[in-house]
Amino acid sequence: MFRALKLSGVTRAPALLLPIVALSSPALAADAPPAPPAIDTGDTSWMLVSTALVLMMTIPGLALFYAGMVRRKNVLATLMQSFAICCIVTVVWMVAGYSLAFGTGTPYIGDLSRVLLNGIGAHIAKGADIGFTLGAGTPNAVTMTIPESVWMMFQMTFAIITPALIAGAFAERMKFSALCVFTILWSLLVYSPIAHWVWSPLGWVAGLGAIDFAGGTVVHINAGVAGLVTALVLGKRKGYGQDDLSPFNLTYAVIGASLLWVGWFGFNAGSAVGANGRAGMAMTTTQIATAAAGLGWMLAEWVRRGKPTVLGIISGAVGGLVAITPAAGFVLPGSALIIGVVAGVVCFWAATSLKHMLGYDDSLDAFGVHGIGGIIGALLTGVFAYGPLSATDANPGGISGSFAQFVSQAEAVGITIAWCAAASFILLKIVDLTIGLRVTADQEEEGLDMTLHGERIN
Amino acid sequence: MFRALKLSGVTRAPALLLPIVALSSPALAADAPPAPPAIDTGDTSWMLVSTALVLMMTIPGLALFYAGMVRRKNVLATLMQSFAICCIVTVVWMVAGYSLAFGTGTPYIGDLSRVLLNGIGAHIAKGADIGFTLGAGTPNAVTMTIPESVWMMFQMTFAIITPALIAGAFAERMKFSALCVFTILWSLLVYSPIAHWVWSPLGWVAGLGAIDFAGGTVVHINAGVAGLVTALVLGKRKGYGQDDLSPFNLTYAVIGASLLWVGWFGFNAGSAVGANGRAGMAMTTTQIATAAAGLGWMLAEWVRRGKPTVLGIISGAVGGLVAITPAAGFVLPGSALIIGVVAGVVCFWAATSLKHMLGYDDSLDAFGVHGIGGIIGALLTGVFAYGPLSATDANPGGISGSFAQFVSQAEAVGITIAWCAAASFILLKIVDLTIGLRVTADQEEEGLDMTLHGERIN
Amino acid sequence: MFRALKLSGVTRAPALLLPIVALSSPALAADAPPAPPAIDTGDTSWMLVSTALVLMMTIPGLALFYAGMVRRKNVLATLMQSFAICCIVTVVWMVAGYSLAFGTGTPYIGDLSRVLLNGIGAHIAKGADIGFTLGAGTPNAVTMTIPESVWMMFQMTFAIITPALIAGAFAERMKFSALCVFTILWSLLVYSPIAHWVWSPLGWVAGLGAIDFAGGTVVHINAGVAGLVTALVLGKRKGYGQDDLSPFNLTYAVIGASLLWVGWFGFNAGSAVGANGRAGMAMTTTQIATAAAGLGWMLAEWVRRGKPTVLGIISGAVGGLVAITPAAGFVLPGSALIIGVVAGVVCFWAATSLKHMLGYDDSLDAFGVHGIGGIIGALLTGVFAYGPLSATDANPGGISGSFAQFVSQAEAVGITIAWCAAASFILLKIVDLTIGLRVTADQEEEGLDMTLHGERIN
Amino acid sequence: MKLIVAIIKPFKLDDVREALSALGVTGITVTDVKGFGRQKGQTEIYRGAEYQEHFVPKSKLEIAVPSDLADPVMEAIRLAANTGKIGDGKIFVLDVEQAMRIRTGETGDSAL
Amino acid sequence: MKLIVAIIKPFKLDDVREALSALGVTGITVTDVKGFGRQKGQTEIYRGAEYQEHFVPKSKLEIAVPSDLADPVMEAIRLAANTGKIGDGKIFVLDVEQAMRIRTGETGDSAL
Amino acid sequence: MKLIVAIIKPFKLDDVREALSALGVTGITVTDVKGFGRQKGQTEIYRGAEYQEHFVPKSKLEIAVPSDLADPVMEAIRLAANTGKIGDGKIFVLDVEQAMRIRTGETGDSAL
Ligand SMILES: Nc1ncnc2c1ncn2[C@@H]1O[C@H](COP(=O)(O)OP(=O)(O)O)[C@@H](O)[C@H]1O
Ligand SMILES: Nc1ncnc2c1ncn2[C@@H]1O[C@H](COP(=O)(O)OP(=O)(O)O)[C@@H](O)[C@H]1O
Ligand SMILES: Nc1ncnc2c1ncn2[C@@H]1O[C@H](COP(=O)(O)OP(=O)(O)O)[C@@H](O)[C@H]1O
Repeated sequence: MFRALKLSGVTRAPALLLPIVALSSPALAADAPPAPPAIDTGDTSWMLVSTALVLMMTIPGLALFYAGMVRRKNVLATLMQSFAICCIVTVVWMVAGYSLAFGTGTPYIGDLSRVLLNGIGAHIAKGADIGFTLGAGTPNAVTMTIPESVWMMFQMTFAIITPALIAGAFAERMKFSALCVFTILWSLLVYSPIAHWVWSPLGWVAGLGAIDFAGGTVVHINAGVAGLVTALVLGKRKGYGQDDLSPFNLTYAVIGASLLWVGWFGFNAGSAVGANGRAGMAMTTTQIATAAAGLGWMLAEWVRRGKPTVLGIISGAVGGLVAITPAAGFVLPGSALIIGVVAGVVCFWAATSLKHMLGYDDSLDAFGVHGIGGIIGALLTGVFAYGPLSATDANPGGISGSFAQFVSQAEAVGITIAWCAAASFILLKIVDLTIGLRVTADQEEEGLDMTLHGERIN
Repeated sequence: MFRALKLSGVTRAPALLLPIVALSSPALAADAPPAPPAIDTGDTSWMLVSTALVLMMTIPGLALFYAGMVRRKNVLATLMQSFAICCIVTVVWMVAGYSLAFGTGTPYIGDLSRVLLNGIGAHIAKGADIGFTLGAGTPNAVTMTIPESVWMMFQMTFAIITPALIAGAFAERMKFSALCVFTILWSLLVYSPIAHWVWSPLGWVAGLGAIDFAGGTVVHINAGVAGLVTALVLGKRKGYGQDDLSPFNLTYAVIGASLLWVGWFGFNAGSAVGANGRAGMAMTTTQIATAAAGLGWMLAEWVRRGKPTVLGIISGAVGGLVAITPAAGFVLPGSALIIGVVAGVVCFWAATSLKHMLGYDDSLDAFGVHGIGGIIGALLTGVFAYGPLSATDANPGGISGSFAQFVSQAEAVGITIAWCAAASFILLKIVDLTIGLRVTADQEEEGLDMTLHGERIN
Repeated sequence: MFRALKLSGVTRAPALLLPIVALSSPALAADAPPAPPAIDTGDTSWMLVSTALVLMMTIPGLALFYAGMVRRKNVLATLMQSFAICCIVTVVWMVAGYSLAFGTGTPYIGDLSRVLLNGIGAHIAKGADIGFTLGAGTPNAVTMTIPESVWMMFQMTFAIITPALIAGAFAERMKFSALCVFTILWSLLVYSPIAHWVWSPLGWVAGLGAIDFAGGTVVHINAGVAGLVTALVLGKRKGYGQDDLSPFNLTYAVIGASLLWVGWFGFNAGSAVGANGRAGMAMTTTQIATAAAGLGWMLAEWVRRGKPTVLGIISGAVGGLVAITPAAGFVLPGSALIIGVVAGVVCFWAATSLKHMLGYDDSLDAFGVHGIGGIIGALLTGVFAYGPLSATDANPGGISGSFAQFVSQAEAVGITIAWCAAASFILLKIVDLTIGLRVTADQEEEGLDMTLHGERIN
Repeated sequence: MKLIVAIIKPFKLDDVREALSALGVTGITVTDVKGFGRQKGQTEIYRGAEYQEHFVPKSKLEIAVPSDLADPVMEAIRLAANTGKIGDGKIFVLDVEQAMRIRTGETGDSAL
Repeated sequence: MKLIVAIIKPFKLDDVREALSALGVTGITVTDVKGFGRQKGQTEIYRGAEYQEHFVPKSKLEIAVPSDLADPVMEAIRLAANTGKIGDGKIFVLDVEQAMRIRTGETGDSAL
Repeated sequence: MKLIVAIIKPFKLDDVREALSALGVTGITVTDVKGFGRQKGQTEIYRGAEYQEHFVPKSKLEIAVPSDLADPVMEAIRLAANTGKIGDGKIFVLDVEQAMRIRTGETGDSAL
């Protein structure tokens, strides 16, 4: 009975957690409550590193990627957005976000057991360490070989980067105070719930059978859609389509994209939650899809515009990183290549054609790259998933691509879009009505660096 | 007897080493000399990474953090300072510094057994590896699960960053030749002795009962005080308080601060000397204190000056990193939050008010951020230390905050300040009298890039 | 018999693989085919990290190092070169390069068993992982404690950086389309074969007895020589020796060199293929040689030109990194110091005197630093190798420096130079005759950023 | 011939360029400058050190025109660059004695 | 009206601005320029390639003033910018035929 | 005295400087400027947004010379800066009423 439950639990649990379940299943299969599991230093080492890598994705990675695409007068303000979001979400996550996302709770939301990270240090037992059990006490519990503090930190870096990604959509025109308030609200009311639905072993979206290796829905579709809504609510930048809004210094964007790439190894290979073959495979597919997408965008641009651009190749690479995220641990290298090429070409089209057709000003293409790339990846994961990569003793077939899986993926995508769009819209309106979302026309003209922060690049 | 000695040894040893002691205590407790311990690949992996992360803190982290705050004409010279210090200290450490700091020796100084790293490779025994024993042969010996070469390298990166931090105080006006000579002398005569006092299991300051998880005294107070002395001896920059000394490009400072943050995970979580729960907790408190301090400074500035600045939030974050350093593995997340907020606000006050009140020109606030932040952290560690986090079988209570502990902390702070200030002053005077400390007025005006190095940013 | 064969296999195998052989030799020595070895999570963790570090060396490390040395009008194009090469080689390696280099095959070339990475995921066996055996089925087979996907990824990052290094020689004047085609051809026809000769356990150059810890020949001499040939075939930049070709912003170069240094820990210490004492020693020698070489170049310049420059110290450091690469795991710290000083001074001479004497325009000294540094390192490895560091049960003497070893090293150097020079020359001529190698004079004058990519730094 | 020197707000540059093109002006030389005038700069604060920035970024245009075009050009600039707010800038007219096109050696009005 | 064009050492800019403000000058336009003159540039060396930098950084000030202020302004600049060392710079005086304030359309001296 | 204002292609700067030095000119002030003229700028594309860059980078030289040197200087610039291609630039000559060397207070031709 337990086995059967377990089995279905495995099928439905976020794929992210599969290998751990597998590794620990002999212990779990026993009737008696298992002894507290020990940590594995190799796995813990890799997860500590992955945490550092994912933090590096936001600061300085994303900060530079975005700052490199704005005009000189907004470079520092754009850096400030990523850095401040990093600080704010850290505190929000510590106060309540982690508990809401990963506390056991119900299928719809976690609980308050870890508010202020209460008890997070309990895994240290006189110099030895206990591995973390996610959803402890439920039949779907997942036991890990790393301590809870490391799991919490790893997840924190995901919670940080998601709102920071949104900032690409409202660059060069949002009030800093509005950004602060919106970030707090959005993190608690949009990010934490969706993370719980998808990644908690009892989350209701996980229960629908969708798989998401490292956060295609929770992070990228979520951020992309919130970005789109923000761009629509805020309206276009002054001079959009007329003035020269060209980037000040793409060097920063190249550094940023490169650090995103390197850091993404922590994001994707780290989502194996251990230093094992699955991490190696996730790193492999990540590398291949990213390269393929960079080349895809570059070639599409070369054909369509006559020149390959550096902004193009790095944008494509980021699109590829996004698209492979939900698939990384489930697909073979050949599939990664296809996912990458598709992501590169389609994101190119989204950022250069779709955006102009629809007429919104998503300044740095948070939606065009993260939203679209995330959707491509989530759907293609349902097509290309290769069973043996996620096969375990308990689930010897693993998860394979199929029409049914594709439908599950589409459901998860739809749910994420719907909740995120609606909640983001309401939050933005609240902030707008209270403290106002957008800077004044004069501030926008003079630049946010001087007017909001009193600083500038000399 | 051995146990008793061991126990008191534990209480007084640098907390940094506690978990290792714990892990290896069964072996140590035996009467016969223990068999040479094997290394743990997971722990070794994490320490290799931590070494890389701490090196990244200096180059390019600190180099950029500082270079982003100077005027255009001094950017390259400021980068040069960090880079050259990195090279110089590497050689100094290899020749004698490591041996003086971590050779067994006496409570006051190490020995010469590791001069030129003599014997450092002996841990490789036909393809297998022996873990390092610090203070081998003494009753307080601490056995590690990593090879000595890794321990030596990890410590080298600390020895590198400390003098590099001082450079913030004398930016834009010190002769490069003076910097080279001062670095060599200071590293041997100030850094190595203090490191031995605090971190050697027989060091006399460790024996006073003070705890310092990752170097609040040895690194930050030490560098901050040396910086203050240097700023006083050198005098103010030309035009200080009158001319526009505003930073050329704060983008560099933001990259630098971000890499400091990421790299600090190696500094603090690496000071657990293993990939374990204590490393996870140290990473957690580091993240929280840093974010809180960034927000603390930013909000203080917003209230006091009307605008939040990017230089402010990154300075606060660095202040938080400094303050949590001695505390990282000893305190709970809630305490880290408090330490962070206090550090952010007090460092803001130190860098913006205290400095002007006292009238010295600590160009980039080496003292205001590292000195003050380090003192806050060292003292609050004595308040907030939470016993169970450092509890072991041998010392089941762990180290808890108490008035007595606070006093011990204050003693260690006082000793560090006294020795560092006196020795730094004497060394500076010697250098001044021999080769001169300060560039000429013309060189200062034209900028150090061109006049000292014959290069410039185009 | 097997043992004897094994032994000679060890003596001749690329030193890179020695420790692994040692660790696994008991299993291998058995008569029956050994059970598939398990992976070690600590080793796997370190190799995952090393892979990320080596990728970071190319993007953004090398990209910035090079971009910081060109004129403003070519900064983005130079970044583009590294980034595009990273994407292109990823795909080439996945399609055939890895299989040609590390498939068992013959002493001269690998096989096609891993084309499109066919079978690369087979190491994942229901949640557990099998360690990789290089040269499986041959008597020289080398068994590792990491899964094949990690080995393949680690090696991919080497395959990426090598052609990216060449770009330093042709900066500011090569057509982007030519670069793309040349990279594909060179990677398949020069890099993969040489990697096989030197690093496959059956490679014929390995069989000559030369040792190369982390790629002095395969990576650095190879790239340096290809760079020299390219510089000669392309001719000098317009205005070379007359116009002001001085760097736009050396800040980028300092960031780049720093990240190269940090990332090189993955390159060299990662070449121990495990988190062990040998990795620690390789990290130690890397650090010391790099610092010594930085100081060596700086002091030579100070004496000869009157000023120490930041471009000098970073160039020296890179020269030291190159020179220690083949030696890293074989030499003691004192030898590393000597290798570093020699590399710093000789590379200074090569880049500042030799180049001008011979009159080629190796824009960013790909040959002067990587070619010369690599040769110094390869030869001195034969002088300074210290036996006990590579001693194993099977080969208790390890590999020691000797005249015979020096000759073996020289042979390997000569073979690499000969093949690389000839093949590179032919490939360049083919590309020149078909699509053309060099931009037009007008394009060169206006800058590659605008003319090739339609972008620029504002 | 006259040399019209106009100091304007940077973001008005495109408007002015278009207005002048419409008038038939075929050449403009633009410089990024810093202006000190009635419009005051801002206070910047770096770690508590206040820097009164006295200068604000401006664009300087130099346009050589045949003498009869001087007045219409001035008027066109005024109309295009005007925001009605302080700091809009100035126009100065200087006399040009001679002009030459480097490419052809032409001189006088035809060199413009 | 006159246009005073002064090329000075960059670090003297604040002194000159203050001296001119004291004289009642209400507007200055400043450009970062590179000067070639008696003061020689430096030799830069990048990996052994020597670049003789012939130019040194200077600040160029342009100040339009009523004709009668031209001499006092020149004098004030001279006093404030003088260091006695080579490279102190030059002052040139040009005639301005017309001036206009963009914001108001005022012309002549009152436009300054 | 005359002020020769020349707008040239940036990469011709060194040639022109040498040509002028040969003529005995002892001072030049150079500004990086953006030019709009017959030579059109390029189209830049950033993520599908096309920006027509109307301006091309140019160098502006200002050279004050005794009146009799004006013509030879113009000629020398023309010869040195000419590539025969569009965008080579212009030379304008303005009258200078007065000149002063800040270091010495010398005025007139001897100030140059
Ligand atoms: N007398 C002057 N000489 C030279 N430039 C001037 C003069 N007066 C103003 N300017 C330039 O014009 C700009 C705008 O002048 P300002 O006095 O701020 O506004 P407004 O012209 O609207 O009164 C200044 O920033 C400065 O660059
Ligand atoms: N004839 C000139 N025309 C234009 N600018 C000049 C002229 N002579 C000098 N300058 C400018 O004045 C600056 C200072 O001149 P320089 O000859 O170096 O010193 P000094 O004026 O003290 O003799 C030069 O760098 C240049 O910018
Ligand atoms: N009437 C003008 N006034 C001011 N500057 C001009 C004028 N005409 C041209 N220029 C400057 O000269 C440069 C070259 O002019 P352009 O018309 O492109 O080429 P050409 O002089 O060869 O016909 C322009 O980029 C601009 O900077």
